[in-house]
Amino acid sequence: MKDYRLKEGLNACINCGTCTAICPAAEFYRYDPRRIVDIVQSKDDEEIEKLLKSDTIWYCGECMSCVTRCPRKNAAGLIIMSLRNLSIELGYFIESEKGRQQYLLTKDLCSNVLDYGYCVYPRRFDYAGHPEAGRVWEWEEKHLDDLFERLGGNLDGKGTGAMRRIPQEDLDQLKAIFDITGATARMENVRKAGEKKAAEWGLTEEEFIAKIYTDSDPKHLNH
Amino acid sequence: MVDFGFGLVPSSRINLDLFDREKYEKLVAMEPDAKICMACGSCTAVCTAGQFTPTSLREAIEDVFNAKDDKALEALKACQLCGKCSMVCPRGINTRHLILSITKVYSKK
Amino acid sequence: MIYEGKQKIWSDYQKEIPDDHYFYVRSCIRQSFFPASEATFLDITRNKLGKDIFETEHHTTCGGIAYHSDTIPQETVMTIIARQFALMAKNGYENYVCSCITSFGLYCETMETWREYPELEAKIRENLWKSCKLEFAKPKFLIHASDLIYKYRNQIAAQAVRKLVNVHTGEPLKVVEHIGCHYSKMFPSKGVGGAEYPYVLVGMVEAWGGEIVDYPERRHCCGFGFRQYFIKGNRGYSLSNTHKKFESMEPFKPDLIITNCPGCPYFLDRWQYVIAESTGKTYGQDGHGIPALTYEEVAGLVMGYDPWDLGLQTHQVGVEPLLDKMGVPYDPSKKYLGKNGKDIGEPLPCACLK
Amino acid sequence: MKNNILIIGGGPAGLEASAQLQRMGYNVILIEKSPKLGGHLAKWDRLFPDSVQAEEVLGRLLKGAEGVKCFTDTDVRAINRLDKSYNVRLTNGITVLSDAVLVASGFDLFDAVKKEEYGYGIYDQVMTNADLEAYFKSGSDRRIEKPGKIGFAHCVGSRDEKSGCRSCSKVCCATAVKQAIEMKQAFPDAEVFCFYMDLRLFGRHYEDIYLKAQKEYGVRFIRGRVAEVSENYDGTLLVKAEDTVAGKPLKVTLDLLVLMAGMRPSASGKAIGDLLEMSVEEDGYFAVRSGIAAGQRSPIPGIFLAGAATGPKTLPETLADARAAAMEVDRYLTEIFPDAKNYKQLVRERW
Repeated sequence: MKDYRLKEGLNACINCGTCTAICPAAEFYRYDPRRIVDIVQSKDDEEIEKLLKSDTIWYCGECMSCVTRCPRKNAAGLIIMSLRNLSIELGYFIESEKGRQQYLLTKDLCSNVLDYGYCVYPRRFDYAGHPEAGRVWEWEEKHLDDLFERLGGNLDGKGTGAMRRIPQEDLDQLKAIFDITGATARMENVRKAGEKKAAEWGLTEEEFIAKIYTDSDPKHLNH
Repeated sequence: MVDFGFGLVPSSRINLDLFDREKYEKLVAMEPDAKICMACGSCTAVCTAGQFTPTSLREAIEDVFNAKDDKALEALKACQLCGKCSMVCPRGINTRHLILSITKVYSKK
Repeated sequence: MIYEGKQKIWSDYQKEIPDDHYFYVRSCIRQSFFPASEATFLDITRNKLGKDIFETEHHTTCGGIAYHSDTIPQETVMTIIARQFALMAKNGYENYVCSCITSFGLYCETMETWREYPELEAKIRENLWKSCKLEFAKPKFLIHASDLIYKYRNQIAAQAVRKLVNVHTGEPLKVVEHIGCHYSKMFPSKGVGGAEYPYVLVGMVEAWGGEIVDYPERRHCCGFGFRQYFIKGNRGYSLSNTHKKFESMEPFKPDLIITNCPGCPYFLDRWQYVIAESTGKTYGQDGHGIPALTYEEVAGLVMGYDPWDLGLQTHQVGVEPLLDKMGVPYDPSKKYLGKNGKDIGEPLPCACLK
Repeated sequence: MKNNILIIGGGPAGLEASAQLQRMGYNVILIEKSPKLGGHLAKWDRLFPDSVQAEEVLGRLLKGAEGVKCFTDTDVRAINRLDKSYNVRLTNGITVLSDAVLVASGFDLFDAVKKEEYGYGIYDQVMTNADLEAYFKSGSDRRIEKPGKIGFAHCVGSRDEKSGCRSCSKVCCATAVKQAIEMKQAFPDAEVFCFYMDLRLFGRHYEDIYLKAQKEYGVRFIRGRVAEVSENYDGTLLVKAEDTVAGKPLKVTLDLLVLMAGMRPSASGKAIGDLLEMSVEEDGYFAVRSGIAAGQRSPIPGIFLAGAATGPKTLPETLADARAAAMEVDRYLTEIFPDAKNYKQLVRERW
């Protein structure tokens, strides 16, 4: 596994549990980052493969609070990122409910980056999918142009400013970066695995997306 | 109340502030050896019921300390009182009596 | 709480922040949800403090959110970052100021990884040339925009028209700070005040007359968690972590939450709405919430900006009780107007949250 | 002619070595940088495993060293190596010509402030093992007023690479168990928790006090390192760890948290080492000639080491080490030193 995050993030773990103690995921999911580090350092291929196909590696929120705590300078968060990377590369992610969410995440976030040059783009942040964004966003969504104008933004405008239209030449460069650094290949990889799964289940893409967006098996949570 | 399609998730964090000391005192009065477990896991390793069910005396003792009484009972539910654990406990705990005591003190009935 | 103990730690974590000539890079989330905060930041630094702060239309996302949602490889995000740095150098700057905390953490991590693995840096340099025909460069100073406001907090105080003080009682406002996790948890020395007791926001609040309130879950993440928020099925995680923070700060009765991360004020604001609307619980006085503001918004308030120019109407938690306490004049009828008084309607009222 | 021997450090190792060497007939000069002899022992109340009074042990050590020429408030200013002895200038103005030097510079307690997330010096109800001993001795501490729930955090400044302390301090587990028992004795209604990673109770009777702590005092041992401490509205502490046996995060509200600050190489010892250009190992403690065969000889001929200067030790180990060092000094002086003609060759062969 050639991953710099693994080199950075993995020294012999002493199972002290300081990572789990403050982990935002450990309290609300059935999750214990200490055990992940323990399994990875066991070098037990069978266990690691099981992990890569499981929901477990997708519980982390990558807040990196564990990095501050570890007395051995391990970084559970970086190890998780590395495992996720591998799970995607090997196509294992599609086997678990949480892993499958990569299909939608990759589709949405990468197209935001490639189409607009932003990870988040307000016109693609819809109240229907985000009722928690509140009554205020329900209103904002309808008046985005007026509001950006009111608040000193530059939505889809020329030149500088908040949410300006990023010139095509720059978007082309992002695309070129995606192409040579493996992001495009990864997108393709994830897309194919998702389509295969959708076909297996006899779902259209739209149905498949709706399913992975909302699926939440109670088994992830504590009782 | 609005339904957002998701909500607060139950916490699994152990909260020692919820520890029921009175009940615990009752338990150790009945079986003082409840105090001397080292969590070595020998009992669980040889547990007959543990081969087929999630039975673990080690966990049950831990659960009692961690204010997870229901989990403690759950972990002993399938115990057949075969007594293999008492043969291996390095601290010589009378495990069968301890199991019976935990069940007695923490049962809701 | 022993204040002197914290002071000692603060003195151990002082970072060098250059005086002038900054290259400014925006944040995806802040632009989307708090565009006025970035506008206020630029207005304060350029027009109130007289600094040279440059923005190019060619800069983009750093890719951080996509990266931390595990949708793009590390090499991709590093090359995008190298491109941003190259734009800085091309425009003749060496002091890199970013608006986003996820970016800041990622820049720190990237620079650190390059330092440790020069072969990786060489690879990125090559990637950058192949894809963009740009010359590789690295900033001399890497700073978060909140570091700058921290540096000039006393100048801002000198120009302030009001303080973080309750004008009715004369008491300082009780302020809770929330630092974005990626600000200093990975690299404590890169943040003002370190990772455990960051001083960057505390310094601002103290300089502007408020009182900082420390509470047990101060260090806990707001719960964003990238994928844990974006996917609806995961949002219970995000909500529950914010809930944990509010339950912890509740007894301290804070008047205000100040944040330095783009996402955190959104979550600390909207999750209060969700908690109120789905459980009936509110954390402010009489059914109100606790306003969660960006540091630019707080700076703007003390400097006398109009609250609706600062975009405080785009918070779901009503800010009026805070404005009343601070004695900020505002016209309620203008709250939801567009530019030049254009009527663009207003949000529907909440069922529970005032 | 009596040989002069300079002993640097008036803690248990220095005192015990002084006593032994004096009995062998040497002329011993003992210097101590602080105003008082006894080192950390003088600040401790009772000792594990049998709760003997530290004062009693120290009294015995001082009695043994009676007659030794002692300079307190005195440090080394300069050391020059002569042909076969050392010319040592002391800070009190005196110069000593010494045929052997024994460095017994001991240890410093880890500065718990550095473990920032535990809030020592910030949160009112956090104290160290040393503070607690001071409380036992004096009977008063502003932090202790009938605490209902007390925690002990093991491994503070030990086994922690973040704090630059990789090694185990060896004595803290037993100290924590001892102090936990003592707190239960002082406050029988209190609930006491020990947060540990491994209970390193290797010595004779140590396991007995562990069992006693559980059985007689109901001390709760939680396998998980304290991750973070913070202060509640009412001034109590919120302590977080993982119960690694249960595999779940854990929180508990405490009235008092005691940090088991570990042993660090002493700063004044390091200064002496710098004067002598004596090498230290990666852990900061002085290197010895051979860990197994010659643990009291430094790499420099004529310079000896005893006690915690060469790594964490329990008190009995320190005293045994000091006696061994005395034997080594004696062997060196009697075998090699008198033969002035062959001195250099002998040192080459036998050091």
